[in-house]
Amino acid sequence: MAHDSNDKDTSPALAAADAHTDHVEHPEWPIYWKVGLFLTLITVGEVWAYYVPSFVASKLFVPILLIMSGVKFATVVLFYMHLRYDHKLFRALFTGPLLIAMATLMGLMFLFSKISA
Amino acid sequence: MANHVAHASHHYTSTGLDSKKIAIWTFIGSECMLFASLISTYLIYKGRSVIGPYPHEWWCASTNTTSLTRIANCPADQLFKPILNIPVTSVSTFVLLCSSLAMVLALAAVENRNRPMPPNAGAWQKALRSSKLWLWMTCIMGATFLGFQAYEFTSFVHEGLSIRKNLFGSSFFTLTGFHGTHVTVGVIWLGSLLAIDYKRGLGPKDALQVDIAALYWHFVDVVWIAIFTLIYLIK
Amino acid sequence: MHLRTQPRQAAALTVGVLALVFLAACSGQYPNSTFNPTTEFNRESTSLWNTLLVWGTIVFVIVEAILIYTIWRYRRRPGVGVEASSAMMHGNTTLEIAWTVLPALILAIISVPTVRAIFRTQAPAPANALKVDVIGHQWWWEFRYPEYNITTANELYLPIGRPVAFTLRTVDVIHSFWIPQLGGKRDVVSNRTNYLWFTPDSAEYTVYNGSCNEYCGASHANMRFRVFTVPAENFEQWAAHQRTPAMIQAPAAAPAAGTPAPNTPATATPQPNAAAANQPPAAPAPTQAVGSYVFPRDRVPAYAIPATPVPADVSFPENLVGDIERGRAKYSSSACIGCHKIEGNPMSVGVTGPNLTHVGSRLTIGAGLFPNDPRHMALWIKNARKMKPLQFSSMPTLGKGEYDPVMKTVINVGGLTDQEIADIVAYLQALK
Amino acid sequence: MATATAPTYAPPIERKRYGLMDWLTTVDHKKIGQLYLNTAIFFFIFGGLEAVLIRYQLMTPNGTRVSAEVFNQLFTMHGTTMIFLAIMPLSAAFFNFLIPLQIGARDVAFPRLNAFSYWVYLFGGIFITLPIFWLGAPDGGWFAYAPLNTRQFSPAHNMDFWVLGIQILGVSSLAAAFNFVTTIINMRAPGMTLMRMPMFTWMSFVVQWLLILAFPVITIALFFLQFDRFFGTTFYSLSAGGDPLLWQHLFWIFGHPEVYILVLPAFGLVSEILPSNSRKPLFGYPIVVYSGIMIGFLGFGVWAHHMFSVGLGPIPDTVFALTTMVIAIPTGVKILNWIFTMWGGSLRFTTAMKFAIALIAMFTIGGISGITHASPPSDLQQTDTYYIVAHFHYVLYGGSILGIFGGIYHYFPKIYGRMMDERLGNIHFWINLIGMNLLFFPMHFAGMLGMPRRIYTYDSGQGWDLFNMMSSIGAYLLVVSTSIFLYNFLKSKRSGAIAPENPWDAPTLEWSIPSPPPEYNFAQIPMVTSRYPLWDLNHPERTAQIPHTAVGHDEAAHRTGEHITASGAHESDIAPMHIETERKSAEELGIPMPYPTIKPLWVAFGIVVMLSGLLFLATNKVVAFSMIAVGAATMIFFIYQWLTSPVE
Ligand code: HEA
Ligand code: HEA
Ligand code: CUA
Ligand SMILES: [Cu+2]
Repeated sequence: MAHDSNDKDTSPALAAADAHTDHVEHPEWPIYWKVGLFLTLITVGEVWAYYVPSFVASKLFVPILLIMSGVKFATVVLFYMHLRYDHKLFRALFTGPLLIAMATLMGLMFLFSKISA
Repeated sequence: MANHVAHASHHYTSTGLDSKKIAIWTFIGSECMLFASLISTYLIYKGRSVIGPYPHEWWCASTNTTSLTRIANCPADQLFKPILNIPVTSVSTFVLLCSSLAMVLALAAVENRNRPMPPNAGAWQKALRSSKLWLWMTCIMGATFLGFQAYEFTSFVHEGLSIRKNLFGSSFFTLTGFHGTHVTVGVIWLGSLLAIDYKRGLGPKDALQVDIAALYWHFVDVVWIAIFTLIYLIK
Repeated sequence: MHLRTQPRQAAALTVGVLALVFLAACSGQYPNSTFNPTTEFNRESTSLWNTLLVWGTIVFVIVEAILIYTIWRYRRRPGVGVEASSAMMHGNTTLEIAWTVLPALILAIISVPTVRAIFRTQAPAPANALKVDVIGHQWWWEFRYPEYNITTANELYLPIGRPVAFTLRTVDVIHSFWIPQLGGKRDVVSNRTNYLWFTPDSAEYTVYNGSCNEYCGASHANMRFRVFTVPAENFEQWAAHQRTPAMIQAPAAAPAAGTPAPNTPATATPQPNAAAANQPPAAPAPTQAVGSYVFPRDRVPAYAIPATPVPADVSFPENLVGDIERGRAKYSSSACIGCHKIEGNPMSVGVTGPNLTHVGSRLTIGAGLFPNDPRHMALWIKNARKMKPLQFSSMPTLGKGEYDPVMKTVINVGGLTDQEIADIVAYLQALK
Repeated sequence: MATATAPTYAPPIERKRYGLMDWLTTVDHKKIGQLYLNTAIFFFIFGGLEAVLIRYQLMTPNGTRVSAEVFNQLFTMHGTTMIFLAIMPLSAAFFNFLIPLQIGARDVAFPRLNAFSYWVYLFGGIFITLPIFWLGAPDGGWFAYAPLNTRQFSPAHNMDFWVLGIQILGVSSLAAAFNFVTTIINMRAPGMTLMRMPMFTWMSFVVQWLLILAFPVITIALFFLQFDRFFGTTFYSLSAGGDPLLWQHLFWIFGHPEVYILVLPAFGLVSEILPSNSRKPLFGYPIVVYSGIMIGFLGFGVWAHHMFSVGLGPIPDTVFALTTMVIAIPTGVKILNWIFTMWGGSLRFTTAMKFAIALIAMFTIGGISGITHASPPSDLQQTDTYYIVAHFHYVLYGGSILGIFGGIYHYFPKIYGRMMDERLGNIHFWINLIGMNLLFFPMHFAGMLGMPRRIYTYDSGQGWDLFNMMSSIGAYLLVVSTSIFLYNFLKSKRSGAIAPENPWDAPTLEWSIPSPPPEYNFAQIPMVTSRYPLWDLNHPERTAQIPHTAVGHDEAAHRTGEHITASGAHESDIAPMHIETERKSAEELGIPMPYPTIKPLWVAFGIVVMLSGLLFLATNKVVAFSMIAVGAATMIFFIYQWLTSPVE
């Protein structure tokens, strides 16, 4: 939302070339299948972790799982949702709200002492 | 509308982007808050139910006691096993992931509809150009996911967890139910695209329509990634 | 010229209104003022308030002064065009930084005492504190003194000078416990427990009003209570007396009307209650019961005696003589015992309603809504649901032939006749 | 909206509609704006009358003019009406009417969605308001705390209407918000860069984001309550261990951003009124923009300041106290930038200007009292007393309402093509100003002297009598002033003096076209070169110092496939900044206009019928399910129709 110049439009207007084909080239199968494989592997990793009692017991369990799903989340958003390729405006439209949402969630977790500083 | 090629000269857009695509991203941003609230509620109420059954523990109704392992000397009809069924859900999670892959391939197919097929194109390359195929795949896998969820819900009810039973039941069914509803809408949406595809074929000029549906679909998938970890795996 | 004079009028009029209100506020009696330094809690919040008020006023005066000056100075005058210096035309970085930094400083200044006060007022209560359990009900307050195992309703006795630590709970919806003169309020939250403590060290020997401040349904406005801050020794006497089972004290004069003469401590020969049954309405033999104390009526300030008007459509025959003994019998066999408890009356074991063990010694009934005298109590028993907006689960309409506004029916079977009510009143009033 | 693209459409049937049908089917943002304006003014009067009844009851101690039950419905519906049915739609009226005009667009991004928002609002408003007529209105307070809002403690239908009604109204706000965000991002005229957008559009932009991010939270909280009340879930059930604070947190995570949703549009309007009538650009435009963004952003991190008395513990109290106080900084920046906008100007005291100045003065009072309860220990003596009632009326009435009145006087000529009566406006202003202070200022004292809020009666001798009497008299004064306004509004609509394009000599695009604007707004989309395009033409000296650039112009020309000569090729669709006086029809100009359509109305209707079905769930399953079925069917059918019919 913040645009910090009086005379020059930092809004994406200039970046975009032409109304008729406004989206840039998206990747193809060669990338997509690798991404898919990557996601599958992490998922397998997650489930596997769930079945290792010693690991579940360790205090690494939760953080690691969170990181893994975070990576999956990011991968899908960047590649399948093309945020990596598409207009930077879309990145702003998504990450802004996402951050506020996560901050709110964290705040609630603290307030209900689900996690403590 | 701004995205109607025909009217582009009447509808100058300041970013050169399609209004619908901006709208769908804004909508997705809003959905983030929606699911954040649902997930927060589930986590807040986690372990607060006064009676079972519970997601990860065994529960003995007669004594209202729980443990991570089967409770001995609890009458069989009083013993409730941990509700969440990780193997089944892992499969359905995988199915939903694959549907995302099919979805991007469908979009790619639509975008490349008019590209000349290389002469020596193999069956696979031809398949990659078939938007119908990949839209079908996506729909089917989405439907499969819903099937899994239906199975999950019914079996949970049989195992004694209803949406009225306890805080876990209420927050779990509501959260996953909301997600399921989103998937259902997605399947219908993709179905309508398929219909159009059969009617007149989807080409590059429809890429935006498909792209928008795809964004929605992937977001629903992304939400499930979070749910699977936060609700199912973390004890 | 018409337009030109407007701003001055504006200032004048508004200032006039505010001044008027200020005057009003600075004169007159304010029994529920939040500004009385009666407890350390109150001293904290009051001094904090003063700081905030000072800074707030400074900000207010500065802002409004600049505003009024500007609109007066730069009002349009014929011929005079825009005369802004180029610096003031589009913006002025130094100025803008100034009015970003100055407020920040002011806020920093007020946040220091704020944070200090937060931690002071929420520190754990001192060990020697008097423990009081507060339990909110729709729409009355239950007070328990675990150390003395006393249970009373809508009336708190607090020893002056000793810290008091409240444990706040509710059996139904959220309420909020507040004694404006003694300290900040705390909500009583369903499925949760809250804490609040303060020391009425500089409180007077008097009565304070308390109220419920979280909207809790129909009678939220009628969920009041009274706080009697008394010297420590009187508190002990009161406690000792309240701890004893119900003692029937023959009224000074029949009909059992009115309150006892001021300062006469409740008198009665303490006796096992089995006996109480076959005890004749003994002639009043004023014998001093050791350690018995009730807040002297003549010390009760006017504002603590409710003036709630009695609804037009409930009435009770004047000077209908009630008989204590008959009343006790009737009470013990009627619906009352289902909800009310009277220590020493083996029949009366209900818990959902206020504990009536020493109800005769109380100042008010109906959660601070009516003075506790035979007339109001009779009206209350006859048709509580007309005396105060109530609901299914609360005090029913008991008078025979009375219309129950909640059930929307007329009470016949099981209804009490006026005579029976008078008897019950006589009995309850005697429980000093 | 997975619509198929143009080719699949059935050939559109062009039908002109007249009279009522014209209004029911309009997709013109200006007409929709007018619908919003009039409906919202009606609801303001309605909520005001409820308030006046409140004051009538509280005028004297131990009053018996209304019963406890009715009083509780009155303040609940007063708060709900004012916030959801009066102020938000009044703001929406200006969003609809002004945003496209201010950014030089011919309509919003999704005209039919826009109509939909209005109809949902109208039906939702009627739905939640009706029960007051049989005294069965919601009675849980405007934030309906759990568990009082559950079946166990509110068995009757009252709260059903509230939970469903707010749910419906949320749909309207969200739909509108997506629409306006897209419009502002995507429909700006060439050269209308973000940092050249008029301040009202900027503040609206922030507000749309607040709506988009805050409403989903209340939606969820309401779904929980809905499920609890209708389907027996356990979210707020005491016996199941439900936690009332869950509701409170979810509600205030929405509720605090909501209060900025209520005030920022008014701030925006003031930022338009002050420069025009000071004949001087807005002071420190960029910092006013950033402070607006900051207010919106910080607004998400302060919600628990409504919960200082629930016992969160010292650390949360501290955190939320500090974040709350910080908001004073950006707000103060706004206040002082407004004052210095006037500094050195040549002030013209139109009615609108008076209201704008009054907002600065009055909102500051409310803001400062806000700071006094941002400090928890001090708030513990204030919360849920009349001191709070004083605070939020100074910010809501002294902020939102004054700003909106100002906006109405300022933009009435543009909306209706006629001037409002300034003399009546002047009288309205002064009675209003005195009335509101007499009404709300004494509440500070009543509160600090121990008077709880939401009490239908209070005992005499508590030291509150005088203040309540004053407040009530103030309220009666407001009835007078508001009636004057109402008369002025209706009279001027019919017989006000004809308005020129730019009666206030204002600098922004909406004033460069006829009043009222033609259906297509701009015959030629103006190519903007600075923040104050009209002053560039009329008063270059005022804008001499700000940079002027043709940024984006060539690109626009290229994209629209047109070549603008220096003079501006006049047959082209876009043209250099100019003033349009003559009005042709869209056909003559060959500008495609969206077709009028009734479908959005039916979709809205279907939704409301569907949700109303729930009311009968407990009593009559047949009725319930048939209503739900019919409603859903109507909704789905017309959504399908909508998505498969062309826009223009
Ligand atoms: C338009 C709506 C609006 C606005 C803008 C605000 C603005 C603010 N509000 Fe208000 N508030 C409400 C509407 C609003 N509020 C409502 C409706 C409620 C009650 C809900 C209910 O319970 O029913 C409420 C309740 C409320 C509470 C809860 C009280 C309680 O229930 O116990 C608090 C506590 O912190 C609070 C604080 C603030 C603060 C700090 C601001 C700040 O944003 C104010 C900032 C502005 C200024 C400070 C003035 C200008 C600044 C300067 C001149 C600079 C210098 C100033 C200083 C250095 C102090 N508000
Ligand atoms: C923007 C919002 C807004 C506005 C403008 C107002 C305006 C007013 N409010 Fe409002 N108020 C709230 C929002 C608002 N309020 C909220 C959120 C609450 C909290 C509710 C709760 O606790 O749940 C509240 C609570 C509240 C209370 C506390 C109730 C209680 O706690 O018991 C009171 C009491 O005096 C009050 C009074 C008034 C008055 C007298 C006005 C006046 O300014 C009204 C002025 C308007 C009019 C007088 C209308 C004009 C009438 C006519 C023109 C009639 C003649 C014409 C015809 C018949 C056609 N309000
Ligand atoms: Cu109890 Cu309000
Ligand atoms: Cu707030």
